[in-house]
Amino acid sequence: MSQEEVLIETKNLDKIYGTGEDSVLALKDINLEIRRGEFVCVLGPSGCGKSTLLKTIAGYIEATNGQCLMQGEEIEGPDWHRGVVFQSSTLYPWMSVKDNVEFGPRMRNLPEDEIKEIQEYFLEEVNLSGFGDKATFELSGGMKQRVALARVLANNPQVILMDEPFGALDALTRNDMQKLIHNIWKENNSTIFFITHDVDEALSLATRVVVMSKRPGRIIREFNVDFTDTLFDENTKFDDSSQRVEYEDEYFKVKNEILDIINNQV
Amino acid sequence: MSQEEVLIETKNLDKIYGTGEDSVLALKDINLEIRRGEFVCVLGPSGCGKSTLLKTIAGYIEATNGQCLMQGEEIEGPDWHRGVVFQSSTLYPWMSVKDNVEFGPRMRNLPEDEIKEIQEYFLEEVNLSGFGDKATFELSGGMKQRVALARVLANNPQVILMDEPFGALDALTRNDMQKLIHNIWKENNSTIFFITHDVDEALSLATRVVVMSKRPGRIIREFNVDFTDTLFDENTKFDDSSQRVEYEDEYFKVKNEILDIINNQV
Amino acid sequence: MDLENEDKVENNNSEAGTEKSKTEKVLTLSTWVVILGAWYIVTKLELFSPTLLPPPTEVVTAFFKLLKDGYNGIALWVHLGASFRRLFIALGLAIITAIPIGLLSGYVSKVKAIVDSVVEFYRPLPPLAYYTLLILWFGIDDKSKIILLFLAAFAPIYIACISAVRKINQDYILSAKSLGASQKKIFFKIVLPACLPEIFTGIRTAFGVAYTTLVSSEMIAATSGIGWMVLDASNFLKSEVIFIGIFIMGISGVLIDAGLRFIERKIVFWKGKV
Amino acid sequence: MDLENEDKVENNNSEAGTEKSKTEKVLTLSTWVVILGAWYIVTKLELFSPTLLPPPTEVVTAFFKLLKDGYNGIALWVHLGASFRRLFIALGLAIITAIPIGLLSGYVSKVKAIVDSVVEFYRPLPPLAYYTLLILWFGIDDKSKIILLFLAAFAPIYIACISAVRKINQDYILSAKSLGASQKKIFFKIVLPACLPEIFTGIRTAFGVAYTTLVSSEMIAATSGIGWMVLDASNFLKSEVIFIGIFIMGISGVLIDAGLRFIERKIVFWKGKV
Amino acid sequence: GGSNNKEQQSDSLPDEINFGILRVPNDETIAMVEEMFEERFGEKDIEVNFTVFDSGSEANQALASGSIDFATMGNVNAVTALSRDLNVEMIWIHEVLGDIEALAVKNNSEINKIEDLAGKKVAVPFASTCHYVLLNALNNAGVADEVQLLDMQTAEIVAAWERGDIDAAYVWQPSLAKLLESGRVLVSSKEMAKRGYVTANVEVVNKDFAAKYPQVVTSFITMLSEAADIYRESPEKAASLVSQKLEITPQEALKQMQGSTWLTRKEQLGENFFGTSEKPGDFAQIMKQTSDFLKQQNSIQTSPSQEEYNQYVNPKYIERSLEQGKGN
Ligand SMILES: Nc1ncnc2c1ncn2[C@@H]1O[C@H](COP(=O)(O)OP(=O)(O)OP(=O)(O)O)[C@@H](O)[C@H]1O
Ligand SMILES: Nc1ncnc2c1ncn2[C@@H]1O[C@H](COP(=O)(O)OP(=O)(O)OP(=O)(O)O)[C@@H](O)[C@H]1O
Ligand SMILES: [Mg+2]
Ligand SMILES: [Mg+2]
Repeated sequence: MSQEEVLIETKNLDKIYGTGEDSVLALKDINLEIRRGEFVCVLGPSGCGKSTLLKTIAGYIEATNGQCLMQGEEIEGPDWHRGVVFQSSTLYPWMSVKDNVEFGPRMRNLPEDEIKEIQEYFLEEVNLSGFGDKATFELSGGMKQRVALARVLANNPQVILMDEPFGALDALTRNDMQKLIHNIWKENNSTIFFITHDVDEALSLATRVVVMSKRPGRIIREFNVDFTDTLFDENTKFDDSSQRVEYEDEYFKVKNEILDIINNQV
Repeated sequence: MSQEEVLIETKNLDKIYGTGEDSVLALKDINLEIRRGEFVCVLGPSGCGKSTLLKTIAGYIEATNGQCLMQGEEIEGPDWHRGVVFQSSTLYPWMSVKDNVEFGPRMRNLPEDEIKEIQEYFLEEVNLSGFGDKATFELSGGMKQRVALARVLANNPQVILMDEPFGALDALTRNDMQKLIHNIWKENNSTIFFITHDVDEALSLATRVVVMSKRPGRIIREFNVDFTDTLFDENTKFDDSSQRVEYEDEYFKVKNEILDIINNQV
Repeated sequence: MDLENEDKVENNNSEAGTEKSKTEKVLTLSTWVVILGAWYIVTKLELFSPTLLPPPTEVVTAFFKLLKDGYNGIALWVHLGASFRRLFIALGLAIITAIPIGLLSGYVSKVKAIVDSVVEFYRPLPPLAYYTLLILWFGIDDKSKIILLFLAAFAPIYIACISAVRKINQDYILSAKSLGASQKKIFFKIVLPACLPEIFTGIRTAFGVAYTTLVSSEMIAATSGIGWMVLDASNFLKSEVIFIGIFIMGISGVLIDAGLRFIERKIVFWKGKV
Repeated sequence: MDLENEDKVENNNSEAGTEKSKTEKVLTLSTWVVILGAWYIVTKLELFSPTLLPPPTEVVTAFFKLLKDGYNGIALWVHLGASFRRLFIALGLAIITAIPIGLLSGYVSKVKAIVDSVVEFYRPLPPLAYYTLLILWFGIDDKSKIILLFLAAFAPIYIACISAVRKINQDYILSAKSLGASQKKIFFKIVLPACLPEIFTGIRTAFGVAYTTLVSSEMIAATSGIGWMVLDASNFLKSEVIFIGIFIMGISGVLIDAGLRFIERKIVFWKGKV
Repeated sequence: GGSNNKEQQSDSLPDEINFGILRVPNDETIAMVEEMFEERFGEKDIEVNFTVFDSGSEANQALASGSIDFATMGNVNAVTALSRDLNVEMIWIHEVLGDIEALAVKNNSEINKIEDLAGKKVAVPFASTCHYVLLNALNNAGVADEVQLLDMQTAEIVAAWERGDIDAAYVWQPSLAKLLESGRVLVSSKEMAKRGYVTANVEVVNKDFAAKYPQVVTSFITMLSEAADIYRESPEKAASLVSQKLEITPQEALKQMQGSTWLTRKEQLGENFFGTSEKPGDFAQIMKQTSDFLKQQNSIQTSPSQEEYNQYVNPKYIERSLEQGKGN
């Protein structure tokens, strides 16, 4: 995997909010690479700068020091090659579900029939075909996030940045959504940068877990993990129970290690 | 434990919201006993009637059919013997933290020095002594819920009803709060009725887990569990790893069973 | 315990939504019946002179006479039409000027710095304070009347626009950018619709403010308009015509607001649902 | 790309809070300097007759003369005092009547059913439409003026109270019940404080509405009051006095609102922080 | 003249008297400047209050509400008062309006006779004596339907005139003088009075008040008469007296005062005006004519009968005043 092309690279990134006495050092010396096909999950205590890092990569804010590159070029603003999914849905309520999904392609002036095709394909992908003409406020929280995902996917971005996309959902819906995002990532071979609070969520989705420290946010540890396929692929069967115990042992080991790191911080 | 006094008892409880075509059958034939000292966790899909059940026990709404008793007497309205903690803090922002905690005892016209004593004791209990003069809006989400808990504890209620009290907290804070509520329950020998979405939360806190069905909410299964002391008591050590594996096996067995029940519903 | 039970009933009521219950409708109706009844009886007993309080019968008679003959030789609907023409021209002007200026002020704080203090200065002023100046500058035609109403209507829409832009969910704009939208498209496809609900509230407020200024605006150099009619009636102590004017204005105010609300529901269908 | 960068700067600005930046302050100041300058130049060039647009110098001279001699033999501060006495008595009356009635209307929908439609009927009416009736009923003293201002101030506070009660977090009340509070204590300890923020907004709106009615209220049979001064000046086309009146009213309106906002911050310190 | 101090106080006295006044240079203003009311009522512990009204319409509202006891107004407003059953009676004519009110047109306009006003904009304060005279003038010329009348107050008329928004205006002094700076008189109330359209500023009093305190009313008329004597003796002195109060120049004041006819008590009791208690004078008929005209214009709902006007125009207090004192 590490042989894949580097899509996003940050070099010695610092971010200071404000100036003078009130300034906040949100990010300190962040060096991170995101390669094509990776599913990077970022964990860290509240206020440690996770969202700040995502916003820098998205191009919404500028780093104070250091560089943030996409495919070797400096990131200078938002761009449709980097799709973003926020915690609370940012679907436009004055547009139907369909129009929301079509928004990106339409902004890029694709031909009308291609737009329609894309929209149908991705609504299908998030299991919402047939909901295209609904108003967004008729949807449940989980459905909204699925439309938001479809809207981003419709642009076929190189990388998808997600800031606690399931944070506002209840535990059961969240489970479904994790399954969905795993499948989409698999099928489309997407690259995903995913912020979460939830250690279990990170472990069950990621190919790499990045743990950040309290303010000022630094990267203190990275774990390469591979529980995701086992967890979500319905075909995976453990040959015997010892294999399963081994797997579970491994899972708990990493989980406890992460929790220890974080707790020792606090 | 089942020899302990029955504090709360519901008999063939039905609750129908509204009338005519728009009516919603929220609860169907609920029979539940809560005994002194129990920690009952209620799990169930969104909209299944968990909050409705809690509100009926609290005395906020009346059951359509059936009875809801406390110590053998019909519940006829809210009462300070049944303390309630809501999902989002209902601290009164125009009162200081101290005044919030003192609210219950003051409403019961206790003498002023006793009120002060109680307030200090319970702020200590939730690790917030020294925060008494703060305004509630200066506190973080977790601290607010701790004050809400102290406020309820200050009334020394027979039973504490909690409706997803940690639902709005982030995963790490939630962990701390679970530890705290466990300790308080242990120390004060409280009786707690606790609604949650989160199977792990239920398993790690409860002495009994009640699983409810989709609408109309019925109780479909109850589990007596005892992971809570093992999980939170820092003195618990497994003698050997096989014992730990056994414990974890048991945990996963119950968890999967619950998830199966719920998922098969949906 | 009784109190508690009563409370539960109330709760159930509010659960049923905000629609008026039957009892409440009856109460509202009774209130007006009682008011009208008291009016009738008091005048029947001749407690007050008809100039102070004309009997309802006299008001009704006068109303039909007005319908037939008009006032000052001008039909009643022409008076109404004249007033509403001024009102709606002013409102229209306010809408087409205040929305761009307001949105721009919300968007570019430098524009706000220029416009805002001027609006904030004149807004709380009683319109009658500067009406004479308007007359001096713009003459006695409808122009100065419309400008007076326009000034009244401008501020609420302008302020609503600024506040709307300020309140826009920034993530709406960020996600539009990440979806590849240009600045111009963001303005027309995101900012404008996102502000529409609040702009509409502003327009309704603007109508209300302009409406309360209606009579003032017809104080000078008018010979038509429902406001002028009331003022002229005051000159001749025709209380019954004053009452008619008040009823007409009260009812048409309520009707127009209902109309605006209807349009609002159609255009800003998502309002309150997000 | 440049646009994007500009945008980032803007974002940073808004991150820094809502305080005006230095540039903006300068712009606001310049706006007024330009307005005053244009005024000065235009009058210097004698483009308009001084009746239409008195030169600023003349306005200033007239102002000092007013300060010294008063208007119509009454000192300027007495005029101001007379107006504000009426205004604050009316506002005070509105506060002590509208808050209980409004809260009750919010609490008990039957009371609302009785009061609401009456308030909703008179509220949009232009005050001048019914002022004559008030004069006929209550005479030409301060009483009818105060009632006019009172009516203007009543509705916003009343409406704010209803809306505040409706918006109360029901869980506030439920938890108070579960903590053992009686109905009466719930009202005074929970409902009243929970409604205070919105009530205060209502009071500020009420002041604004009453203020714009000030001049109307001094139209008839007044011989003092800043509004009367402007009207009298209008009668004699003393434009410079009109200008002075406008400036005084504009500035005192802004000052009083600032004062109300200050009190609000003290009393409802938790507003916007929940 | 002089008030009769020997007069015995058979009737009780009010605590206060409320006057509604107009800001015009008339006998009442002279009396006020001379502080006659304050002194003579004041020495009997009666408080006197003055309320300035911009028009007789406002004075009528104040009378209807019971806020004032006396009011000065144009006779047109006095007609309205009776037609609306206000409990008042007319007791004095301050002045018969003459050149003080006139229809002005621009110097350079083509309008040379009333008929030329067809299609023009003419401003006038509605419900005033000017309004009444103007309507009659237009009616007589047969152009009433072709003229666009605008309801404006005097200040606004001046402004509109200067801006060129109106072609003509029927107003009173001092606004009239401002118009005449660039205009000329087409017809004045003096000429119209000769044609039978007499207008006047009159005093009305609350009937209950008058019945209860007849002596107060009589004294009031005596004072007005004395004030008028000051004018008759020395118009310049009277002008300078009122000019301070009204904040105008003595010249302006004089001009205004001379633009109307001031009547002595005896003249008022002549057959052209009040007449006597036994034989009503012509003014009651003038009032009735005015009333019929206003009714025809739909300005008032009912026109009281001649009999009612004979009652309304009450010479009793003037007669008493004459009985009590010397002079005219
Ligand atoms: N616009 C801003 N201006 C000033 N400080 C900011 C701003 N945005 C964030 N911060 C501060 O920077 C730090 C990092 O914030 P950030 O939102 O990136 O944290 P986070 O890890 O996403 O937190 P959470 O888990 O709560 O979402 C915090 O201390 C925050 O207060
Ligand atoms: N006041 C009400 N009026 C009508 N229906 C209601 C009312 N409150 C709840 N319901 C309905 O009753 C059902 C049960 O609601 P309840 O809030 O008890 O569910 P819940 O299990 O607490 O859900 P959640 O997990 O989302 O909190 C839902 O279908 C809901 O729509
Ligand atoms: Mg974040
Ligand atoms: Mg619930």
